[in-house]
Amino acid sequence: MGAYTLLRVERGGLEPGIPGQFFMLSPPGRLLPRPMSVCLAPPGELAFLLEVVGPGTRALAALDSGAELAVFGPLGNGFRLDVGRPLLVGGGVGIAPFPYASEALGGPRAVLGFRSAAHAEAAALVPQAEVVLEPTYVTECLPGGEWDVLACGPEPMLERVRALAPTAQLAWEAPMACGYGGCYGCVVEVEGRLKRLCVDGPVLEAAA
Amino acid sequence: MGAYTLLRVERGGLEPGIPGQFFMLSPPGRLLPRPMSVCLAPPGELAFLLEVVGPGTRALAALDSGAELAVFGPLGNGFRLDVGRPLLVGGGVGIAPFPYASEALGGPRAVLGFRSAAHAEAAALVPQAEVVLEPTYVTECLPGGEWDVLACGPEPMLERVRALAPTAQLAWEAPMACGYGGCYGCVVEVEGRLKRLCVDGPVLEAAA
Amino acid sequence: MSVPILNASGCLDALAAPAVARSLDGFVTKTVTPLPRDGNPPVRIAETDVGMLNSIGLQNPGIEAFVTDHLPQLAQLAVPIWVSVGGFTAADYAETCAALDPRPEVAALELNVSCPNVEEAPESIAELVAAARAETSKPLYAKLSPAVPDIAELARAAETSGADGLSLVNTIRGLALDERTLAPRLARGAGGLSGPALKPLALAAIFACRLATDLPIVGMGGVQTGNDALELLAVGACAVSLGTVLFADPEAPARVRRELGDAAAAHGFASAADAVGAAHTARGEPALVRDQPKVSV
Amino acid sequence: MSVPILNASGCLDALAAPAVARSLDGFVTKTVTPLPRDGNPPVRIAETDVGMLNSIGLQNPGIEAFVTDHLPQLAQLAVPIWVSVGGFTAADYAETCAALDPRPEVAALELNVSCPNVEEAPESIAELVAAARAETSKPLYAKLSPAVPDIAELARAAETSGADGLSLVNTIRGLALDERTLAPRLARGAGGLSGPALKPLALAAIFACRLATDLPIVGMGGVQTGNDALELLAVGACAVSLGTVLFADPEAPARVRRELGDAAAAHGFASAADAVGAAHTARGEPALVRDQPKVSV
Ligand SMILES: Cc1cc2nc3c(=O)[nH]c(=O)nc-3n(C[C@H](O)[C@H](O)[C@H](O)COP(=O)(O)OP(=O)(O)OC[C@H]3O[C@@H](n4cnc5c(N)ncnc54)[C@H](O)[C@@H]3O)c2cc1C
Ligand SMILES: Cc1cc2nc3c(=O)[nH]c(=O)nc-3n(C[C@H](O)[C@H](O)[C@H](O)COP(=O)(O)OP(=O)(O)OC[C@H]3O[C@@H](n4cnc5c(N)ncnc54)[C@H](O)[C@@H]3O)c2cc1C
Ligand SMILES: Cc1cc2nc3c(=O)[nH]c(=O)nc-3n(C[C@H](O)[C@H](O)[C@H](O)COP(=O)(O)O)c2cc1C
Ligand SMILES: Cc1cc2nc3c(=O)[nH]c(=O)nc-3n(C[C@H](O)[C@H](O)[C@H](O)COP(=O)(O)O)c2cc1C
Ligand code: FES
Ligand code: FES
Repeated sequence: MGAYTLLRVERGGLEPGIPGQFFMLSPPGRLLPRPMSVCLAPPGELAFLLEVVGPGTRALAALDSGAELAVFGPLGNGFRLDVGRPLLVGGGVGIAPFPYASEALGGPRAVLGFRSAAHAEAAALVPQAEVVLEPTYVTECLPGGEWDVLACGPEPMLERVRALAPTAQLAWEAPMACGYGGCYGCVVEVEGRLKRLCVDGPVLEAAA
Repeated sequence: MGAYTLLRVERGGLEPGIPGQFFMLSPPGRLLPRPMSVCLAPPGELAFLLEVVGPGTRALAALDSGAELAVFGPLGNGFRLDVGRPLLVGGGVGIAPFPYASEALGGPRAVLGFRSAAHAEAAALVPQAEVVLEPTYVTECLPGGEWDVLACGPEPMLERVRALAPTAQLAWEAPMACGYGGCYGCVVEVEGRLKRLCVDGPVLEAAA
Repeated sequence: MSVPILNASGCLDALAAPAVARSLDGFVTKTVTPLPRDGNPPVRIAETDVGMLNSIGLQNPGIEAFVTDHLPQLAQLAVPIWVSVGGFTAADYAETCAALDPRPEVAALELNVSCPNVEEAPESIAELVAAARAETSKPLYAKLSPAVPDIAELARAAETSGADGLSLVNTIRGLALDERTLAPRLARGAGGLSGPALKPLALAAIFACRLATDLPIVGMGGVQTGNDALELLAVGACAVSLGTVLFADPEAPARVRRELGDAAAAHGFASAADAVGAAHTARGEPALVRDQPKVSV
Repeated sequence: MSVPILNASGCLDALAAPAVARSLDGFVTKTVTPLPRDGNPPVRIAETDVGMLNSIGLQNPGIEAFVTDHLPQLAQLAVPIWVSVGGFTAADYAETCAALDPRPEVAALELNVSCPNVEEAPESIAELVAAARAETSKPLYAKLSPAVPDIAELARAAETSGADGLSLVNTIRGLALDERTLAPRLARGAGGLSGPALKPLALAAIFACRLATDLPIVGMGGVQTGNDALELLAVGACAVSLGTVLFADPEAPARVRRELGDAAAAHGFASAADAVGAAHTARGEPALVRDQPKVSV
């Protein structure tokens, strides 16, 4: 998918979970698994959209067709889908959960920002997506009116969305070792309290 | 070669050295190189006969045709070839230096011991070889008369040869990290003095 | 007699993952200190080519909330509970042990006298163990660091001061840089190194402590497979804890238990427990011709 | 100003491999003790999945033979000679340093106060350094072990006692078992772990000592590539030593020097020397806004 890799895995007996939930994928040769949002869940399959940023994503992107991969999930809390006027706001590989979310929400409006046209090719996975390229930011192009925003992307984008849309649901990232509450590696401060993003998130209410 | 693997490497600009000398071969994925005797040195090539005993030899034996391999050598002191009545005495993968030695010595007599018929297939590399299978040991089958023995094999075999033939040249083994005198890992006691087998051996006079 | 498989402290939250906890022969809590601690700021974890670094910094609810809120819930799991006890002074350890001693839910106490992620240096191990011992009759395990010149000496000090066993080893301080920015990946700079890089250190530590004391040893450090577990037993551990491996494989307890049985059989042992001390026996160490100590869970 | 690349003590014999020695900016000898030492019995080395173990045990000809036989030959190489000095008491270090001080062939002395392969524990680092300092005006580097609770404290002690620099780090005790027999692979049981597993420990040690002292640091531990060397510089080393990597690649000095130049350029540094301390600068540590110390060879 342009600058990203779409990794498709046989689902076996696993539930795909709710959009915004994630799986831990174990890259061959690496000690720790890597969290990846469910991007698509066609029958019998799970697909992940990944950006190569380091050794783990490099090993995942290099997997041969037919290779075995250990996956564990679904994990964490996904998006609330009981919303009236959904708007998907994504930045970069942060659009990963939106193809699946879009399907679950019946193809809502989406504004997706990318740093290049090659990256933006992945927007094809999200129906009805408006694409914004840098130096313009998605947060400068949100449509007027009241929306139930579901957002995922880099931290500065999420902070900006939080300021613009206090009712937004934001999907955050943090380095994770385990993804199921065991390591306390993924803590973030929410309302002055320390939360493990893997079990209390990754989707949090903007107002939180 | 039966129970062993014959690893053939393009020689590039490397000298093959003298029979009994060795090269350090760097198995992919391992930290340290492994010492291997020069087994054959046809034009443009070097060949090693190896027995899989651990991770390093496993990785070497698994090399794909066309793969790159770092080799370093020739190293150490080989056999003296100015001998009148050479007899090659080998045990197991210890026969590795003898195909090359046999060539250099014009195909002398050889007695080679193995632990099974599958292992003994490698004897085909040594012209004129008499094969001895366990439970019989080579040292029980040495021909009568005066010989200039060149021996390579497991330590108990070499000790026995040393007792039977005080003028023998014995090629010893020891775990080696560097092969060129740097680590002092390969020391053995010779005449009460500590010698590095990689630079002072691996071939030593039995009387030493 | 099978070999107990535990989790390593700080590597499993039994309440978040009860099924994993139930697959163990005993659950070890994250280290509890007298007062609640927020721990260190994120980023707190990083993977390296040889292991992982963590700088959690003993985040925990404090002994009061632990005893009131967590312990009753943990007891529901019907798995023996080992509580890891931390602090900075002998009084800290004494206070926490005193609070836990009357609790029937607690099977054993593990004194974490070796956390690499807190600034303040704890007092001497002998004092800490003695202070804890004075407050509890529960089985008391001293968890030691490999980052010492002579771990056997500390093991003897722990034994003399009343410890019932040893947990070997904790993480050792390491650091990793971001490949792009060259800044330390952990916010705190350094963190504790766990995983494969720790295994040779753990083997050396257990080997030395087994020779130096009669205490039963819970071994940990880089165990990924049943073979790794067998090695820890061979140098002298009689129970094995799984830490980092749980992050990639929550089913590791059952897998390692199975692989360990197979590996022991492949080495000709009737059971894994018979492999305890095999590395010493193979060397013919006379000191080890005595009863193997046991960890009971 | 380029970054000096040395060998790590005990990992190269300049007389056996003069071309390798000449490819370095300085040659560091194997540790020399007052009396000759045979070292430990073989097997002395073993590879593990994360590094290698050695238990050479300071085999060396003793200071007298070293000065008489080896030093004149080493001087022929026309590479600066650093002599690694070992011992068990302050008097040992003093004696060896006194014997080397008058020798013009010797560029610097490295005090090995951290060998994991000898039983006898050396005295306190402060005493050893002070005893050596009293006997020599040569540049004096203290080589520290990562197997200590607080290496920064030792670095400060070395500085206060008169060391001119630090060599960081020595190996740490580890053990490996034969997969078939479960006996320790080294005859001595444990040995010193070097190679990749040591890199996170070296980074943490150098990082901490750079903050704690003003001494120039020769960094070592698991360097395989120019990128590894760059990381050691970034945490505060200003010279880099190659140890274990020399065994697999005798051409490592030239290769690492080249890769280091490339890696520094890729990070936007005019030269590798400009990367020294970058991990601190990236964290904005004010203590490091001062002149970088230098290792001169
Ligand atoms: C809940 C969740 C869902 C995610 N979903 C996706 C997805 O669908 N597609 C995708 O490409 N990525 C996703 N990520 C991010 C992905 O997990 C990381 O990029 C990956 O773990 C990096 O591994 P690496 O070994 O390639 O790089 P590393 O070497 O681990 O890291 C490379 C760089 O990225 C930073 N980094 C590493 N992990 C994270 C993280 N989790 N958050 C922020 N920065 C990080 C590091 O500090 C470093 O600077 C998700 C993360 C979380 C927490
Ligand atoms: C000069 C020299 C020439 C050699 N030539 C050959 C050859 O031509 N063909 C060949 O197959 N092998 C040869 N060897 C032996 C070979 O180097 C080892 O078998 C190899 O290094 C083992 O590596 P590994 O990782 O597979 O096994 P490891 O895991 O390193 O070892 C497996 C077992 O073998 C033992 N071992 C390892 N290395 C040695 C050694 N060098 N000597 C004795 N025991 C050892 C270990 O203690 C262990 O028990 C030679 C050794 C030397 C010193
Ligand atoms: C994320 C993490 C948190 C840890 N927290 C603690 C702790 O709170 N108390 C403790 O004694 N050890 C703690 N440890 C150390 C482990 O209990 C164990 O000693 C170490 O990780 C070695 O085992 P391993 O290599 O199997 O992980 C922690 C380790 C990790 C990886
Ligand atoms: C075989 C071997 C022998 C060593 N001998 C010495 C020694 O005599 N003196 C010393 O100070 N360090 C000695 N060391 C430690 C190295 O100098 C170095 O500190 C360590 O190996 C870490 O670097 P590396 O990971 O690059 O090998 C030795 C290391 C090895 C591998
Ligand atoms: S990733 Fe381990 S607790 Fe969240
Ligand atoms: S193998 Fe290194 S000195 Fe011989």
